[in-house]
Amino acid sequence: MAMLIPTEDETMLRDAARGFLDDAAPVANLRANRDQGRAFDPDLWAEMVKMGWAGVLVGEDEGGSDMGFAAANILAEEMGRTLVASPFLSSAVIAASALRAAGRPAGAIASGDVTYALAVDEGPKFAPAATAMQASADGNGFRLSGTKTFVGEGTSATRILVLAKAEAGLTLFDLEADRVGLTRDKLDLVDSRDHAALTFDNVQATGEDVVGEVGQGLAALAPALRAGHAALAAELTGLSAGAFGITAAYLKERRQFGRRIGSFQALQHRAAHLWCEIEVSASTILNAGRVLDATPDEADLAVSLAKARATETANLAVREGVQMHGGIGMTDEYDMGFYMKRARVAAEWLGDYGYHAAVVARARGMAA
Amino acid sequence: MAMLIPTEDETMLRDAARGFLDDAAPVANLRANRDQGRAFDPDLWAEMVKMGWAGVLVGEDEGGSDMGFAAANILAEEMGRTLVASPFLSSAVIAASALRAAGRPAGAIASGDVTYALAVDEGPKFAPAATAMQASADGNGFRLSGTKTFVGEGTSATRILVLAKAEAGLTLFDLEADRVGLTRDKLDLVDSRDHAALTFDNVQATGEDVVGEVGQGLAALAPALRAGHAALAAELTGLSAGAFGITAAYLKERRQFGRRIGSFQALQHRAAHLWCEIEVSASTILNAGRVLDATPDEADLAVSLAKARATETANLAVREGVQMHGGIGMTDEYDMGFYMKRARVAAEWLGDYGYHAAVVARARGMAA
Amino acid sequence: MPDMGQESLADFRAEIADWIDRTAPASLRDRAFSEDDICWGGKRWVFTSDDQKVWLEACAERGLTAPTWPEAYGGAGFSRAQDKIFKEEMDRLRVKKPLDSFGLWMLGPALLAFGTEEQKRHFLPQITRGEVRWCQGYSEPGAGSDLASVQTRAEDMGDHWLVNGSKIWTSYADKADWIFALVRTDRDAPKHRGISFMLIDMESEGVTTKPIRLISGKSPFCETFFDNVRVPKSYGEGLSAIVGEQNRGWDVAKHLLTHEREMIGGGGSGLTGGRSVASVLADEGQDDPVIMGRAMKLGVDELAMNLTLDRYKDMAKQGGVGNASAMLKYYGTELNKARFELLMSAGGSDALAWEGPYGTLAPEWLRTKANSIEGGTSEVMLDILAKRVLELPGD
Amino acid sequence: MPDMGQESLADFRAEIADWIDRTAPASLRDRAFSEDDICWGGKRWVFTSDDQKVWLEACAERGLTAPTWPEAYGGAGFSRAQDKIFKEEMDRLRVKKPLDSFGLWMLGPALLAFGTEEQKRHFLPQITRGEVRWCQGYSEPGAGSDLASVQTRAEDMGDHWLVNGSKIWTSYADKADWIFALVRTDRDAPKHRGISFMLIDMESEGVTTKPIRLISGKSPFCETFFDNVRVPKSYGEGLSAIVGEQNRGWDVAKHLLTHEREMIGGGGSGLTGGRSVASVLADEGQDDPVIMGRAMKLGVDELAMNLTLDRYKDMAKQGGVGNASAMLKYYGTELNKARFELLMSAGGSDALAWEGPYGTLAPEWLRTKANSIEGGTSEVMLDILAKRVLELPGD
Repeated sequence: MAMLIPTEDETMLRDAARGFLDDAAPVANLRANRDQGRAFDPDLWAEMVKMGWAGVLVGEDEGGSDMGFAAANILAEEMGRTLVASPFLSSAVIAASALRAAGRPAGAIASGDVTYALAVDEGPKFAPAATAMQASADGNGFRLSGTKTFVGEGTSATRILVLAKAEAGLTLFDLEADRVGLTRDKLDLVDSRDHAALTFDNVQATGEDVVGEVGQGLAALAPALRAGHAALAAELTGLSAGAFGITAAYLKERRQFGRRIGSFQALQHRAAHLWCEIEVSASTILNAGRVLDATPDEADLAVSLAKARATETANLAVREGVQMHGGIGMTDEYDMGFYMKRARVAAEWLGDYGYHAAVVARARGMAA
Repeated sequence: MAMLIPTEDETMLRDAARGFLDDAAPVANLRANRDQGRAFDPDLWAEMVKMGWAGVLVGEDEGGSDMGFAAANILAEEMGRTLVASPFLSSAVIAASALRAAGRPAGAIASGDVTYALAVDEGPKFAPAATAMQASADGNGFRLSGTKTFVGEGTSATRILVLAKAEAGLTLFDLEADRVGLTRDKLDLVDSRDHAALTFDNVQATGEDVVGEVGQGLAALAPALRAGHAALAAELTGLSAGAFGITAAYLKERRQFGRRIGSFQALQHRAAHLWCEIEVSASTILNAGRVLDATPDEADLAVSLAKARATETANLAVREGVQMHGGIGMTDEYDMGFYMKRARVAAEWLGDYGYHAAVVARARGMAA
Repeated sequence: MPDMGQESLADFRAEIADWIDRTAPASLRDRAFSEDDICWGGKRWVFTSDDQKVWLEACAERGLTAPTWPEAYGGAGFSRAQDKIFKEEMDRLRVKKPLDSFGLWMLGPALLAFGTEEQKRHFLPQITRGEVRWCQGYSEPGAGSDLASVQTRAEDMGDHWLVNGSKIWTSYADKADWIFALVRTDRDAPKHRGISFMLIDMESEGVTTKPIRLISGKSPFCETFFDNVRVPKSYGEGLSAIVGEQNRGWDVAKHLLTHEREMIGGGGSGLTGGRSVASVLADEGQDDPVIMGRAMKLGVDELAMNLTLDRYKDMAKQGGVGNASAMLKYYGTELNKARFELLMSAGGSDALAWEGPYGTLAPEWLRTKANSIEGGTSEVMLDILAKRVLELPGD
Repeated sequence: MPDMGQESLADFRAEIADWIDRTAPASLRDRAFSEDDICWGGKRWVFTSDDQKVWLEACAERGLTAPTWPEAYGGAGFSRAQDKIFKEEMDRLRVKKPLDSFGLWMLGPALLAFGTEEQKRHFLPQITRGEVRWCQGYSEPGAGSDLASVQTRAEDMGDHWLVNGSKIWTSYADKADWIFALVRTDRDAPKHRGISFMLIDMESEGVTTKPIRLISGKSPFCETFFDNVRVPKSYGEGLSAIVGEQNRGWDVAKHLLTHEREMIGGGGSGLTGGRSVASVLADEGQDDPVIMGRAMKLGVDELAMNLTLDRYKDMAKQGGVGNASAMLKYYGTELNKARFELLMSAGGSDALAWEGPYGTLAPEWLRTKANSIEGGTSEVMLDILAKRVLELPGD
């Protein structure tokens, strides 16, 4: 397998992404979006599309840039660093992976003409296999009824990938978001991003709308989830590094009791420990990208390992970030709170720590 | 309920016990016992008997000192402080409580004429309800066959309380240790104390030997376990305080890099945190004694809380103790290792952290 | 009142219970209890009901808004034992306390310990009657844990002080009538000297306030600015604007900080109230060993901490706990944060909304992050424990 | 050998694999592998089999006991790429390495970096041929983490040094032929100056050793005493007893400490070997959520750490990792301790015996407690990371 260090191309991609985002999408943008009541900046997304980010996992024959999973992780990580909100994960990573694996066209994702949301959750915890939403037979097609929640990019996406239970088993559908009978309600979550609850009231679907095979929805979803787990883990690792960077800078500059607070050994040791956690988690992100690019169908362990580690590390990074900043870290005026809120939402999205740690445990022979 | 602070009598008892044990049973005794291959010092035990410690839970009408559970905890705690090995817990606390609750004579415990061991465990984890050892009917009596393990004071005790499964259900028996068919094998555990595996090969028992009712062995055992959990928790809390005391003294005296190591803030914060854990655990010990003395039948939650807390706190205290001492803490010559080894054994005895935390969780309404 | 024996304490209990039962308005004896039901007093207080006003006045009349303060200063002169009985009977009869305020918690104890007779007679009854609402001005922007690095200065202008600077984290400054603040009255003295504990009318010209928005949303905290504020050196005979000696305000502040930590131990931590972990876990199923393991540990630690709060209360009755109270602050707030982290994990996506199936759990969770910062950070508490309780060396 | 392109590396692989396959005795190609099977060399080494001796000599002949050392000093002169291929082929063909020693790991690199040409030509081949076994004398009783506080002194007696003092934690000092030790050659210089890195024959009069018993039982550690030991200033032309400059031994020691930490990252941590947590849990049932939760977390962290070791190896190939290697030492050893704590908890009373159903799990658990002390404590590692990697201020 490729080495666990970035290639030259990867380093260039990261530098370019960081340069662009530092300039075009600092954390201030997230605050501005929130205060304006919008989940993301469409102009920013248009720029990302132009740079080929929307097509990072779309084949070149369809107009994609086809840079691969490790590259997608790098982009997600850099977005995490400054908490960039965009349809990147839902559309360019998750949906593109599902469509491509199923041999469906994905060029419209690369061109930015459509954006996707993934509708899987029905309860408070991620559990695709327990999906209950009905896809009842209706002539040659289906009628979908039920509700989905915690749908990322749910109000803004123009298309929805939705998992429902047909007679033959779980089935993944690809529908326009404005199909009759589908209503979308914004969820006002703490990360100020676009999340929705979706209600399906006898929504019509045909065989054309099925991704992969009828009854094989989990298989159709698997490539999408693997890519999504990895990229979300990458976002969280970028988030950790971003929060840590702000905190470390504060420790070096802030004075109390006549000293820079970064000179207090108790804080030094905690900062060093946090740095170790981030460093160890970073290895799992690199690895997930390598495994996905090499043997995507065998990446379950690698991506769950990454998501579990990244979740826990981000939690520590934002807790230490707020505490080490003291009172100022509690104010809305400072960025640290946004890191904490996004870390919490991303911790739950697409499976929490326990979900992914159980995948790892089973892979290691424990009956978790 | 009585206040959660020691009474004057309790303070006097503690002072007296500490004075005696510091003099008669410092940690050096444990090393001497180990090097001589004996589990405890019979002369020391004789002194304790004289002071009324063996009869701490035996009625005055039987020659006991009948000081109560809170007092028993104080004695156990003080013994924990210098790692004193003796039959106190098995005999004076556990067995005396069982006999007294069942209305059986316990004067021989107070007088030191007998010592008891409790034989419950059959596997690596404490699980009395899962007892499989058979007590088959044999005329008007029983025949006991099976094995017990991790029996504290198992080779030295002159009598054994043993739980076995009769047709009517689990039953607690009170047998001489030299009854025909009972063999005892020493277990060489890391704490260098007296532990044994017991094999029962068709050991005869009569109705006279039954503690409480046939088939009601768990009920007969309950008062003994409650007292034992509390006193073992108290021992662990004393152990924590002992290990912490040695460590704090070392921090104040030891110099490195030109400073006393206790002046390094990272160590200061860890020491202060440990002190907090010990302090919080100490509350649960006091409380367990109070509840046992006031309403012994309702003490399950209180004693499990104490054992869970004390187990975890002792684990932290010995880990920090060794680490803060550095290399010297790893040498057999220093006492800290003995604290670590006893903490590990006591952590498992009579139920580990998970066992007792589950009792607490159930009491709080969680389906643990 | 003089100290009493057991028998007269029983009489006392009967008598006070009878009075409460007869006097407390029925509408205030409801179990459902919200923060808004508490009267904080002050010139601008709008009573939420006539009953709230009636109950405040009845209690103030008998000194029961500050039961342990001397009668001469508007209190009831209760002994500790009597005070305990009074609180027990209030609880038993499900009656809300008539008044809560920083004046009662903080300024009162400071004046009782450091004030002149005139200051006590003037300021304390205004507090017990709920007429004047006080806020606290210690922290300053940029000072953080280092409370003694006071930059707000008061220049001696002969008959008045000229105050310039700003304070942060002044709770309810926008609703308070007066502020007790640390100001620097000697700029050449060492850091801990040269500070005075000053009483300032919030209506003075040049005082402005600005609310602070927290990561959890709106908050009672404000920034308070002093722009050439003229503070008279005296508000009347013996009524210096400064409490205690000039330039020795740090002693007053330190006294209050210790008092505050004991208060937190005294029941302010909210550990026993609020949402039950068990109920959230029951909602979500309990098949995740990671969450179950954390919940089991939290269950153990919470009960142990509650017992420790009880124990420290008992110890305090027997002569105080001193710096060890820093443990209650440290351990209690860290535990509360852990509790909310667990609640958020257990609640899953249902817990992520600003307002959702678990109500306002998410902003409450964010708010807990300040627990280990306000009133002395966890790091400061650990420093205090290490140096003053464990007596570890400072070199 | 010169560096090679991809094609000649393929040839190299084929050639070296062929040589190993032809040369390595079958008895040494067994998968079952115990510590005792490794040859440590030295004058008093007793070969466990003829094959062990044959294999050592064959390898030493071709420089393969120290593949990356120059041929002139007993090595094979391999490039990093060749060395990697050699190790891969050894693994693939299941062949044990012919020799392991502190001479190879530590003294060799020190001499290569700081030694004179004569020192290299004299001492290195003795090491590669397994003729002389070295031990390390850094730590002193009472010094602990403060390695630079060297009290063992070497007085200049004209033609020789007179060495007095003692060293602790000298692994296998009782089996070693020579010791490389830090000694103070200038008592007036600042702490880090005035230390020299000295080579001393363990057979010298006045050198004695005493094994140290650990809490986990017997150990390879010794105390080593120097009582008026005469160390010649030179062992021959250009063969000073001191490596590097006199009084600058701290530079040599520091170089080696960094090297040592990287070695730990290089596979010495034993994280992947040993008893499987899953197997112990399977034995004991898995109904305790506390243990299961810990096991799940450990499972995640171990895999992540293994990947990190791989990543750091890859980074090292690209130019080194510097002080960041302190992370591998810190995190790896703390994780290993957590692993054994979990194994002990999962094993219950079966795990408590010195030797029992889980073999020697208990003493191994106790032994792990030294992991975070020896070779630089966790606290020292965190200091290094904070100051040198994060560049946090020192004031």
